[in-house]
Amino acid sequence: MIGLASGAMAATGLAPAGHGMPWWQVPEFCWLLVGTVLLLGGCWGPEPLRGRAGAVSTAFFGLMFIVGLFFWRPGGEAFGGFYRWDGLAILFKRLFLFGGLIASWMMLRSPDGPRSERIEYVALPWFAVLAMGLMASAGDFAVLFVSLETLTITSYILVSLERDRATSLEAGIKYLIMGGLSAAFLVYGIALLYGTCGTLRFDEMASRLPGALAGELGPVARAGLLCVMVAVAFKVAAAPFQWWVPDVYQGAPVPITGFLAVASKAAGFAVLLRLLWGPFAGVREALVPMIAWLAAASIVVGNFGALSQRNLKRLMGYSGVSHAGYLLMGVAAGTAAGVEAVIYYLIGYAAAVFVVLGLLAGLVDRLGGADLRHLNGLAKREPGLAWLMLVGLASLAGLPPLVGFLGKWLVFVAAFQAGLVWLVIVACVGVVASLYYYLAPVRGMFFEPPPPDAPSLELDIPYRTCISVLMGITIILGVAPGPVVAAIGGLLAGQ
Amino acid sequence: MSPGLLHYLAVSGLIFLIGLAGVVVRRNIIVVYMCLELMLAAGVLAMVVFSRFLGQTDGQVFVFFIITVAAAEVAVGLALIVALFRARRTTRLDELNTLRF
Amino acid sequence: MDATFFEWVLFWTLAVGAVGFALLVVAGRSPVSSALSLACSMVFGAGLMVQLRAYFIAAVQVLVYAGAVIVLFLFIIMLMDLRAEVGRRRGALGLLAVAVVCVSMAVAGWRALAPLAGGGGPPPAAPDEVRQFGRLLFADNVLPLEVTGVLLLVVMVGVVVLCRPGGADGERGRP
Amino acid sequence: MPGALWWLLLLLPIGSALLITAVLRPYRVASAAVSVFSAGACFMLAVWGVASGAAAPEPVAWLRASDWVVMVAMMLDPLAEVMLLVVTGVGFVIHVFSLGYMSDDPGRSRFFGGLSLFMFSMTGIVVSGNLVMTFIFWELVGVSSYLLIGFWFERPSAAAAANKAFIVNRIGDFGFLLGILAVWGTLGDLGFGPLRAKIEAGALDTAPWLPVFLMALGLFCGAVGKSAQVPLHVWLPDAMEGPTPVSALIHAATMVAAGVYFLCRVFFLIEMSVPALDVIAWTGGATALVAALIAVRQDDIKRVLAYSTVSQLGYMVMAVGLAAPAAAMFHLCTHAFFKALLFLAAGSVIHALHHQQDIWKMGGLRTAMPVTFWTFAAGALALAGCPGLSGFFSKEAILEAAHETASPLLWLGLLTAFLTAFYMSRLAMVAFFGEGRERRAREAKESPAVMVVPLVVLAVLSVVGGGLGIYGVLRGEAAAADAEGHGWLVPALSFLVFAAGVGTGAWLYRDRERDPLRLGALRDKLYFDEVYGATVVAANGRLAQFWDWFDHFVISSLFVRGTGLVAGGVGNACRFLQGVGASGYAFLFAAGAALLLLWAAVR
Repeated sequence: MIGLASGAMAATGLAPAGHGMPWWQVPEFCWLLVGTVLLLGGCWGPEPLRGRAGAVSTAFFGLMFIVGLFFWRPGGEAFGGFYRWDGLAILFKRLFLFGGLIASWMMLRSPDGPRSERIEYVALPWFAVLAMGLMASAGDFAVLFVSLETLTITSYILVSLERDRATSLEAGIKYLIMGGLSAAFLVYGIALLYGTCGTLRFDEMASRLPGALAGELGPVARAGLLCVMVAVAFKVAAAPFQWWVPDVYQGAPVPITGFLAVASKAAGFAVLLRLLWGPFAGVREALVPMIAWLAAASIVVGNFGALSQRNLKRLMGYSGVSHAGYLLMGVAAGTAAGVEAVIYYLIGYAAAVFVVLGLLAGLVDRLGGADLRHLNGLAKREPGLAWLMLVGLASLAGLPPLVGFLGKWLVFVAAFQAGLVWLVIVACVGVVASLYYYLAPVRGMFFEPPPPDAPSLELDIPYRTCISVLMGITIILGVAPGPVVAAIGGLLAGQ
Repeated sequence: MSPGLLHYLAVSGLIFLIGLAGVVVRRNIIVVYMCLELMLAAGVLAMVVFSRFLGQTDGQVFVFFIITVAAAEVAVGLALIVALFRARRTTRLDELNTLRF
Repeated sequence: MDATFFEWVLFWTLAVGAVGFALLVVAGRSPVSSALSLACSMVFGAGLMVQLRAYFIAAVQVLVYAGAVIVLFLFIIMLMDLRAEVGRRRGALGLLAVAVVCVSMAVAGWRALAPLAGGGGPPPAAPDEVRQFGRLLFADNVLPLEVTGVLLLVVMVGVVVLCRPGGADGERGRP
Repeated sequence: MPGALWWLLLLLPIGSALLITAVLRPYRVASAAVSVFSAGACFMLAVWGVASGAAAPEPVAWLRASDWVVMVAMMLDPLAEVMLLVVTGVGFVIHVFSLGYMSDDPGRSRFFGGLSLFMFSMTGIVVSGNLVMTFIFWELVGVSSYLLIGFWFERPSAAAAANKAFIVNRIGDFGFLLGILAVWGTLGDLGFGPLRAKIEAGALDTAPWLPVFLMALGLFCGAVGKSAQVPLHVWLPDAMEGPTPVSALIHAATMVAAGVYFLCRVFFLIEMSVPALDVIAWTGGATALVAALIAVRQDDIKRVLAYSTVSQLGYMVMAVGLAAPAAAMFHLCTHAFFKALLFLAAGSVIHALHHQQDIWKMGGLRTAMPVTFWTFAAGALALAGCPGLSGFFSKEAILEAAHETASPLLWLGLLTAFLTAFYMSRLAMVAFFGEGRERRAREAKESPAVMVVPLVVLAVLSVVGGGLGIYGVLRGEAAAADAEGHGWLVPALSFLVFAAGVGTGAWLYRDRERDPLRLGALRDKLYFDEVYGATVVAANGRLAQFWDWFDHFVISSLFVRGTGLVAGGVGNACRFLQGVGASGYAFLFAAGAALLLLWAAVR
C-alpha cells in the first residue's frame, strides 16, 4: 500500500528544486512496482487480466511518459549523490519511456513473435527501462555497473525469448559472449580507475582523475579510461565494437530490435555523456581524438557494411552503427551545442526507426519475411504504408525537411565548430553513400512488381495511426524544431 | 621487501589476457563462457588489490557487486546454452552461422 | 630468512597456481577439466586475496565462484553429456593473430605498470573491516544493492522462461 | 503589396501539394485545378509584388540552438525578382501545358502533387535569404525531381534514371554542405545580407587564399551537381525518362538553372577567390563544348535538347567564371523561355506521334503541325543565336565578357555556338522537313489549344526576350556606365558562326533526310556523304563518339558505378568479417581494444 502510494507520488516527480530528494520520489521505484505487479499478476492473476497484461503495460508506459513529459523538473539528488536528477537524466528517461511505450505497443499488435499473453515480454521491458533510467542518473560507478549489467542481461533474455526460433537463440548467444567480453573490460577499467583515483564516486573522480593521469600511475589510469570507453562503445554500437549488432538485430523479434536500436543505444549515450561531463570531465579534451576516430570508423563501417545487406533488420543494424557514428560526432565536439545536438538527433532517430521497424513488425508475417525482396511492390499492395516507410527511410537518410536532416545538420555544425573538419568530411561521404542502401528498399517498394501470390496486407487502424503519428513527429521536428531544441537547451542548462 | 602492487596487478593482468585469448581461441561455448568468468575474476582480483593498497573498503564492496553480476550472468548464460543445446544439439560457436546477410 | 621471504614464497606459489590453472582452462581438452581448472584458479586467486588480508572477499570468492558457479558449470556439462572438444582447431594464422593481440595488450599493460617496480605490501587492514564493509554495502551503496535485487529477479524470470520444458514451445504452436 | 503576402509564394504551392496528397488523390480534375490555380496565383503574386516593389517580409526565427540562430528570411533583390518571375511564369505555363499532356494519364493527381512540391522547393531556393534555407530547398528540389523523373515507375529505366539523378545530385550536395560549413567557419554567418556586409567590410581581405578557394569550390560543387556540369552531368540526359512537361520544367527554367542562380547569388563570395573563378569558367567551358559535341550524335529528340541544355548551362557557368554574373542570369532567362518552348514543342510532337521520340521516324511535321513547327523554329533559332532573337543577345553578352578578359574561352564559346546552330538545324531539318517516314508521322495532327497556346506565349517571349530590359535590370548601375556598346567584332563573329552552323546543318541534312531509306538513288549524294564523313562530321563524329564513350564508361563508371564498386568492396569486406562467427567477433573486439590501448600507450 505504502509502495503504491509512494509510487504514485514518485511518478509525479514532485521533486523540490535543490538537493536532497526522498527515495520515494525516484520514479524508478514506480517503474519497478509496475513491472513487478505485472509479473506477479501475469503469473497468478485472474485469467481476463492476464490476457490484457500487454495492454495494461502499454497504458502504463504511456501514463509514465506523459507524467515524465509534463511534471518532471530537474534539480536534486538522492541516495547521497548516487542518484542524480538533472536535465540530462530527465531527457534520457523520457526517451527510454518513449522507447518502452512504442516497443510494448508494437509487441501488443505485432504478429511477429512476442505476444502480450507471454508475461515475460510484458514485464521485462519495465526492468530494462528501469536499468536504463538508473544508468542515466548514475552518480557512482557501482550504480553504473550494476544497472548497465542489468540492462545487458535483460536484453539477452529479450533477444532470445523466441527460443523456438533458432536464429533468436543464436543472436542471444552471440550477444551474450560479446556482452560478457565488454562487461569484463568494464570491470577491469573500473578497477584500474578506482586504483588510481581511490574513489568510485563520479564527483570525486572528476577532481582526482587529471592528477592521477599526470602522476606515477598515469598509464594505469589511462588504460582504465580506455577499458571503460571500450565497454561504452560496445553499448552504443560504435565500430570497432559493433560486431554483435547485425546478428542481434536480425535474430531478435522486430519489436525487440526496435527497442534495442532506440532505447539501448540511447542508454549507451546517456552513460557516455554522464561520464564525459562527470568523472572524465577533466580529461575530455584528451578523449576527443579517440571519440572522433570511433565516430569515423562507425560511419565508414556502418554505411559501407549496409550496402550489401539483403535483410531489412540487418540493414537497420548497420545503419544503427552509422548513426552511432554521427551521434559520436556530437559527443566528440565536446560542447553544450554538441550535447543538445546528440539528444535532438536521438529523438529524431527514435521516431524514424520506429516508423520503419513498426511497419515491419506489423507486416512481417504477411510479407513473408524481413528481406528487402519481401518489400517489393509494397506501393502497389498498400500505397499508404509504402509512403510511410519511405518517409521513415528518408528521415534516416537525412533528407530535408525531415528530422533526420536537421539532427545531422546540428551534429555536423557542432563538430565543425569544434574544429573536426576531417570528421565532417568523412560523415558527408557516409551520408552520400547511405543513400544507396536507403534507396534500395524504396526502389523495391515502388519500382518492382509484387510477388505473384502475395496475400493482402492488413494493418488495423490504431496501428496505422500510431505509425502515422510517429511519421508526423519526424516531419514536425524537422520543420519546426524550435520549441524542442529550446526545451532541450533549457533542461541541460538547468543542470 | 614484500610483493608490491606491481606483482599482484601483473597476476591479475595475465589472467585477464589468458581469459581473453581463451574467449577467442576456444570453440566450445561453455569453455568460452568459463574464459569470460576468468576475465571477470581478474577484474575482481585487481579491484581487491587496489582496495587493499589504498587502504579502503569501497573497492571490496564493488567486488561484491561484480561477483553478484557474474553469477547472474552465468545463470542466464547457461540457461541460454541449455536452450540452444536443446534446439540445435550443439555447443560449438562455429556452428552458429545461420544469421547472415 | 624472515617473514618477507615467506611472503615471496607464498606469493609465487599462489601466482603461479592462479595463472597456471588459468592457462589450463584455455588449454584443457575437455570442458570438465576446464571447469575444474577454473575452480582451482579461483581458489588460488582467493589465496592471493588472503595474502592481502581481504578475508571476507576471499571467502565470498571461494563460496560463490569455486562453489556455486563451478558446480553450475559442471552440472550443465554433465547434463549435456559433452565429450572432449573434437574437430577443427584454430589454424596457426589464427593463433598468431590472437598472440599478436594479447602480446600487444601485454606490452601496453607492462608500459603502464613499469613505473611501479618498487615493492612493499599494503597498509595494515583496519580491525573492523567487515563491519565497515557491511555499513558501506547496506547504507552507502544501498541503491546498487537494490538494483542487484532487480537483476536477480530478472535472471530468475529469464532462466525459468528460457529453460522451461516444452521444447518448441507448445503453448504458442509456432513451427 | 504588403510584404507579408510574399509568404503566400511558399504557402500556396506547399498547401496545394499537401491538399492533393492528403485529400484530392482520387479526384484527378480537382487535383489538376488546385495545382494550376496555385501556380497561376503565384505568378500573379510575383508580378504584383515586383511591380509594386514590395519589401521582403520580416524574418522569423526558425531554430535557436545554443549559440546560433537560423532565420526564415527572404531576400528579394533584382536578381531574385527576375528569377522569381521566370520560375513562376514558366512554371505556370508548364502547368497549363500539362493539363493537356497528362490528360489521359491515370496518375495525374500524383503528377500535379509532385509539380506543386517542385514549385514550392524551387521558389524557396529563389527567395531564400540564407544558406541553410537554400540548402534545405535545394535538397527538396532533388527529392521532388526524384518523384517526378520516376513518375512512370513501371519503366525500369525511369526508376534507374530517378535514382541516378538523385545520387549524382547528392554527390554534389556533399561538397555544397562542406562549402556552407566552411563559410560559416570563416565568416561566422550564413545570411546573404550579413555575409555581403562582412565581405564589403573586408572580412576576407587578409585571409589566406586556400581556405577561401576551398570555400568557393565547395559552394560551386552544389552547382556542379544541380546544373549538370562536367563531370556530374550524366544524370540530366537520363532524366528524360520523366514526362515531357517535367523535362521542360527541370531542364529549362528551374532545377538545372538553380545552380547558376545560386552561383550568381553568392557571387560576392566566390569572386574573392580568383583561382576558383578560373576553375568555374573552365568547367563551364568544358561542359559547353562536350555537351554540344554529344548533342550532334543524338537521335532522340529529347536527348538532343537535354544535351543542348547541358551545353547552355555550361555557357552560363562559364559566364559566372568570367565574372559576368549578369550575363549568366540574362542567358538563364532567355534560355528558360526558348528551352521551355523547345521542350514543350517536342512534347507536342511526341504527344501527336503517340510517344515516338526518334527523329529519324518523324519528318514532314512542318505541314501537319504548323503552329508547333513555327514555334519550334522560333525557339531553335533563338537557341542557335539568330540575330534579333533573344538568344543572340544573351549569348553575345557572354562572349563579350570573354572578349573583355581576353580569355581563350572566347574561341571555345564560338565553337560551341557553331555546334549549337549545327545540331539545331539538323534537328529541325530531320524532324520537320521532308516527308513523314512513318505512318504515325504522316497521320500526325496539331495538338489541342491548351497545349498550343503556351507554345505561342513562350515563342513570343523567346523572340522578344532579348529586348525586355532584363539585362539592364540585372546589371544595375553598371549598365549605365558602359551603355554605349562595344566593338563590332563579337557580334560579327557570332553572326558568322550562326550562319555557318545553320548553313552546314541545313545543307547536309536536307539531303540526308530520305537518304538512309533510299540507298543508291543518287550516287553523287553519297559522294558528298563520304566527303562529309571524311571531313567535318567525321572529326565531329569521332570527337562526339569519344565523348560519348567518355561519358558512358569513364564518368558513369567512375563516378556512379565506381563509387558503387568501391562501396561494394568495402561492404564485402565487412560481410567477410561479419561472416567469421562469434569467436571472430571476439577477436575483432579484442583487436580493437588492443589498438586503442596501444594508441594510448604510444601517445
